[in-house]
Amino acid sequence: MARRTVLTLSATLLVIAAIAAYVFLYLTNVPGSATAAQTANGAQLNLATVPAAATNDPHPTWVSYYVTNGQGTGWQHDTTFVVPAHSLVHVTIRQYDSSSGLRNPFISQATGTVGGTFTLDGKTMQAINPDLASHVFAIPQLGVSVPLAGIPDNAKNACGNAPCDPSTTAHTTTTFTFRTGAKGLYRWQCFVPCGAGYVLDFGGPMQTVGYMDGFLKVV
Amino acid sequence: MTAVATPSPTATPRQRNGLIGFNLLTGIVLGVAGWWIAYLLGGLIHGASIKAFSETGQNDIQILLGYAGGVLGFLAGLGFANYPIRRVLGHPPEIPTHEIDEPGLAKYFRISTDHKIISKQYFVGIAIFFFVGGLNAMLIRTELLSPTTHVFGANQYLTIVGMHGAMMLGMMTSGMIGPFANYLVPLMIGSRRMAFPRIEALTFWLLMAAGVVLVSTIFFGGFQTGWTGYEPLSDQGTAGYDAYLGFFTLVSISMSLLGLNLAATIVTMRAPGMTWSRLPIFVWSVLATSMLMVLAAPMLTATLLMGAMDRTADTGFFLPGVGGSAFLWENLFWVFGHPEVYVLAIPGFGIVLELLPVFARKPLWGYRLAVAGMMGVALFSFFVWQHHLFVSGINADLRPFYMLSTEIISLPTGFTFLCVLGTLWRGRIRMTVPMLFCLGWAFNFLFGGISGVFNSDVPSDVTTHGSFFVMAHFHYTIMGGLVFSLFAAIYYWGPKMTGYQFNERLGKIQFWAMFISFNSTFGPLFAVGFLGMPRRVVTYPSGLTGLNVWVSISAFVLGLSLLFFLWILVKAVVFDRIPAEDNPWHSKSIEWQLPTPIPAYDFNTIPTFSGDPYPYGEPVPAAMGGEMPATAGAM
Amino acid sequence: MNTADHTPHFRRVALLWLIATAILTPIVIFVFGPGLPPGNGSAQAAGQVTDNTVLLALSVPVAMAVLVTLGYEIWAFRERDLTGPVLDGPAITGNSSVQMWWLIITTSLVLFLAGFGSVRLLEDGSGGGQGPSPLVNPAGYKHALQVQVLAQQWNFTYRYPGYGGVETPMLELPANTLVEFHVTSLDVVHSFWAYQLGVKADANPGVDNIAYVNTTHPTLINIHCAELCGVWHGYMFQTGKVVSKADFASWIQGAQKTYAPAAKNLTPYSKTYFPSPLGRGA
Amino acid sequence: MDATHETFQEEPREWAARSLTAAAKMWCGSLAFFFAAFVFAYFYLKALDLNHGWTIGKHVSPSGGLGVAILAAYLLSGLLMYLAARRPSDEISMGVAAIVLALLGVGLQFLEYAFLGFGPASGGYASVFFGWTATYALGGLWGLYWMETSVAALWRARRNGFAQADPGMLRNGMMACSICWTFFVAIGTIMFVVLYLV
Repeated sequence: MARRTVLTLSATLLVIAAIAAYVFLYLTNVPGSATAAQTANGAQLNLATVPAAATNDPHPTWVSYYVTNGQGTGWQHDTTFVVPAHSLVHVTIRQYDSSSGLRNPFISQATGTVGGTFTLDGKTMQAINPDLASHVFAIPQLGVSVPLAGIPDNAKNACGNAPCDPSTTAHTTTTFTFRTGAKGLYRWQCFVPCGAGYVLDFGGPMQTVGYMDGFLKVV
Repeated sequence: MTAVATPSPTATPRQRNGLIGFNLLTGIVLGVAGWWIAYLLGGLIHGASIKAFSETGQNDIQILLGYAGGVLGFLAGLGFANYPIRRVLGHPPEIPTHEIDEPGLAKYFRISTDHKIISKQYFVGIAIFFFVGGLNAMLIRTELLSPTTHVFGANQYLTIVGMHGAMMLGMMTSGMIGPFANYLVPLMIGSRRMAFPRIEALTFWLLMAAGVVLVSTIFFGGFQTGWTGYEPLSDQGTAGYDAYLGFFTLVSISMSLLGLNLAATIVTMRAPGMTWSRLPIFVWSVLATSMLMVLAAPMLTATLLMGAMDRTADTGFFLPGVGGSAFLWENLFWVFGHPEVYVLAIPGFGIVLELLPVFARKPLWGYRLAVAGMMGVALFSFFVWQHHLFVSGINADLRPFYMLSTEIISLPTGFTFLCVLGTLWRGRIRMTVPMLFCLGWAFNFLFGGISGVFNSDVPSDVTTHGSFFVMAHFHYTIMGGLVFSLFAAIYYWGPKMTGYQFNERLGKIQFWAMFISFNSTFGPLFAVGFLGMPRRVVTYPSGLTGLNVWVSISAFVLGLSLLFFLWILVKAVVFDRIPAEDNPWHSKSIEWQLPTPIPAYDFNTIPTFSGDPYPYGEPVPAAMGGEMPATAGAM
Repeated sequence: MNTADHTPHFRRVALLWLIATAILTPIVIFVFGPGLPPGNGSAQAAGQVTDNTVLLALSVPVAMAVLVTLGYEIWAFRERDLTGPVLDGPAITGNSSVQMWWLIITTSLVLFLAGFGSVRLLEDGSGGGQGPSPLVNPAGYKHALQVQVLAQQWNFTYRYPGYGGVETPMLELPANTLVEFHVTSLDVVHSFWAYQLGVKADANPGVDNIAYVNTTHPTLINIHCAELCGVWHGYMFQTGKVVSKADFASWIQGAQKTYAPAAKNLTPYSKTYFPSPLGRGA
Repeated sequence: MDATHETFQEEPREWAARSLTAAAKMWCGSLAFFFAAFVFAYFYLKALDLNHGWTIGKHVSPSGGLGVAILAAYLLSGLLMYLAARRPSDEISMGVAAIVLALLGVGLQFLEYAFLGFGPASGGYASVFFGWTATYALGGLWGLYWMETSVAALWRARRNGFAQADPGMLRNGMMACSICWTFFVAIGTIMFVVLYLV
């Protein structure tokens, strides 16, 4: 009897341990978060998009977003951005990838930003040529959507894997400002089909949180 | 029936094998080896020819080949290759003989050709995956405790949803048939074995391999498509979707072989006197189910092969724009998918109608009607599939036809209800645990059926399609129908199969816990669906929080009630070990006339059947079924 | 064995059923009916409420017939002493007239339901997606306001071909208007579900799925995707509006101005789109 | 099996034979539904022709000559297997010929792939063509296995003068195999008509 009890109990414990490991190691494995820097006139978010994640990443061939500091260095692979509620968020995105074009050309226009505009390499714009879009930063629930222009296909000093050095590799810089609303968890995504090799180029990094998708945590 | 069993011939136990030999361990070792060999081979193919995927770092050929190699290695390690190789060399066909009733558990970890051992393997194997699927359901409800994403990532949530659906729909297809048809059909028709015992074993081990393949999806990023795998979304999926393809391919092969085996057994191996009109109703339900499996499952195999070719060989079956169509998948999938849900439901009809006469102490009321009902459901189920596609924009002109055909299928289903009511009428109903589950089935399936009418009516379906209403509907029919009748079967035949008594009082507690929490879980989901919550979402409007929290808590209680059953089973089989009586239910069905546990040979002599299959009731009219069964007097 | 049981069981069950049905059916029709989804945001939505009410009202007698009989049987025929000898009931194996009446009643119910559903469907299409060549065209459909719903992973946008093919990120519709939705997808299968309007139509790539709806009064519309479409399926929701005709006119003029920069980049209006990459991009 | 026990009664001998024949017929039903998926795909995609995707680029038909050769090999194989199962005098020679011809059919199929003017990515027709012919060839391999085992068992039993095997049982195996194989060949004929002629 005692032997049976011990066996049954240990089998039960083993199963519970396996389940707990499954839940904690796999299911709750979500990318980390990065808090936007506070400045005098709102939060500042510095991002970078790369043609391929770091070589030590589980998916070193996938396109991805990264968080950087103001100088475009100090790369972190986090795609949950923490920003304050009811305030302005200034976003700077250094974009190192070449262009792939949009499925829906409508998304070539910026929406939901302050003034409906963004700056591309210092130039204020409302829309870009949809064929030149490399990525999009969009938060559909806030109506925010900004296209990011790609670097020329024949750029000589194109960046390979993250991290990319902003002083030596080709990139475009897009800045824009949007206003956050109530507290909550919002999602952001890219609308450019940039998951190359997957059907409609919309698999892989496009469908995996932590690459071309993530959350905006408004606190 | 005049089958009286004497103890089976005693024989010297076979020399017990050690760990080396053809058994599960060898299977796992060769399976892993097979995976790696095929995986590396796939890498060579990939490097040599197919350029398109090299950018993504994903090679579906490699992974699918790996699964194929792994499964072949696993089966070879279990010893499934031995006989085919002997046959290639020209050795004559052999019918596997019954194994010697050897003690110990080792026989459960090898190929067995004894239908009783296979059915126990099925029972435990499927229970494991049932609890994996159930765990996923609990995780889904945990996530839905809050209207936003809070516990799991968005990818992981959809993977959990897909795994829950695929596990339940794929594995539980054999959840009733596997343990109970394999156990009972040979006994009930007096044949001692299935027509193809090796194939019977193969279907089980294929299913186990399938379950492992599906779980392996978490190592490849999961799949975000749900169990329906709609294209072209599934084609976009990462390597995790290959696990879905592998899983359902193995399941569909297992299903068609299981159906083939059962149907052939029932058609050709009935003992003398077992005419069609004396076939126990459960055997009829297995026959109807088998026919669906034999015909519908190959359709799924073909569809999955098309999907696999889209991912590996650059074809475009399901890719609109390069010659394919998303509708093609929807059509082919549901041509299989709708019979599939009846594959889940019909054995439940059979179980309930089989058990009611025992506990109402009356013959089955309307035997022919019940048979017609099950056969009718099986037949009609091939003509209703487009009701899943009412608003899809496909052949919209056919909607009135599919509305009609879908509603017509409720007629044969209704026959079953009439037979349930008629059998209970003026009976002497004994409220045992299996009986409670049968009545629970009747209650749940009634609401499942009625809510189905809303889904079949196009104007109503516009609201309910793709919402939690549909989800509640099919959980009422599958969880409330299949699983409740499954529990009826477990409590009824469990003592015969395991040889140990189950605690009646704990069983009743489990029934009430499960029945109440089930209705408290899925009843409110009808409302959730009506209020506009789509299926498979990780977020929902915050106004629905109250209902969702209620449902989640009920679901946890439901989960606990199932764990409680596990305790009852473990208590009965591991701790209490009170030997079961030969015939605790005073049943007149043949399997209860045999000793408990049933000897390896089943019967020493082939039984001869005569008279009505349900000889309950007094007085038995002489016109009904000839002589009284010899065994009836023994009680 | 009590074979000489002359209790009028059948009459009792019939009476109980009658009482239960007489009480519950009016409750269902008059209490639950008005609250049934999806409300009266459009003529089609109101029609669906009617359908739901009729189905619910019809299912009461059916459910009661089974439940009352089952309950009565459990109450009246239950063996109360399980310890005594096992006694059998009478060996009734069937009753052809009961079977015949059951068949007649259920068949008529089913035929009625199918007929009713078809008639209701053929009246105005019930708001469901009907594919590229609708079976049901409501009166005056040639002058309907055309709105194209473009689904993509993971958002809906809208084009108004009658207003220069302008594309907007949100849906606004005029009240008291027949609207012709053209639902299509740019990538995988989605489903456009405008809850208050009673519209649900799958968005298939390369397929123009038409759904009609008669808007009535100004209202907010909850829009969801109702077909699993990938990782953000659960987040693919929006709020649209039905506004007065005048408000709509000024809104669409504003939209034409606001979205002019994008408009010049748009592909010409078409029923279906096949944007590249089409298959597996290499 | 311990059959020496006095009360133990063996099952009727005809059960095994009957169940094999019954299963073979049901297996034909499975095959029919399996390939029906491809028939459906063919006509559905052809009728739909989304984005003119039925044939992409300049359409090149598969070689009719090779198609006829493949069909002829299968047809002849089916005929020989049919006869082999019914004529005990020639069962081995005809069975071997049927196997060789089936092998030829499968081989020619792969030869055809090497000389096709289009690849699997050339639209709906190409998808169905590759999908159907490839799964059909796989089915052919399965048929080859079955025919080989049936004939090999007969051959070995004949060599031993039917010392261990029951000729009725073996011939029944041939019959079951021929039922499925002729049905399979009939599906191949439909495949030829649909893929090459329609």
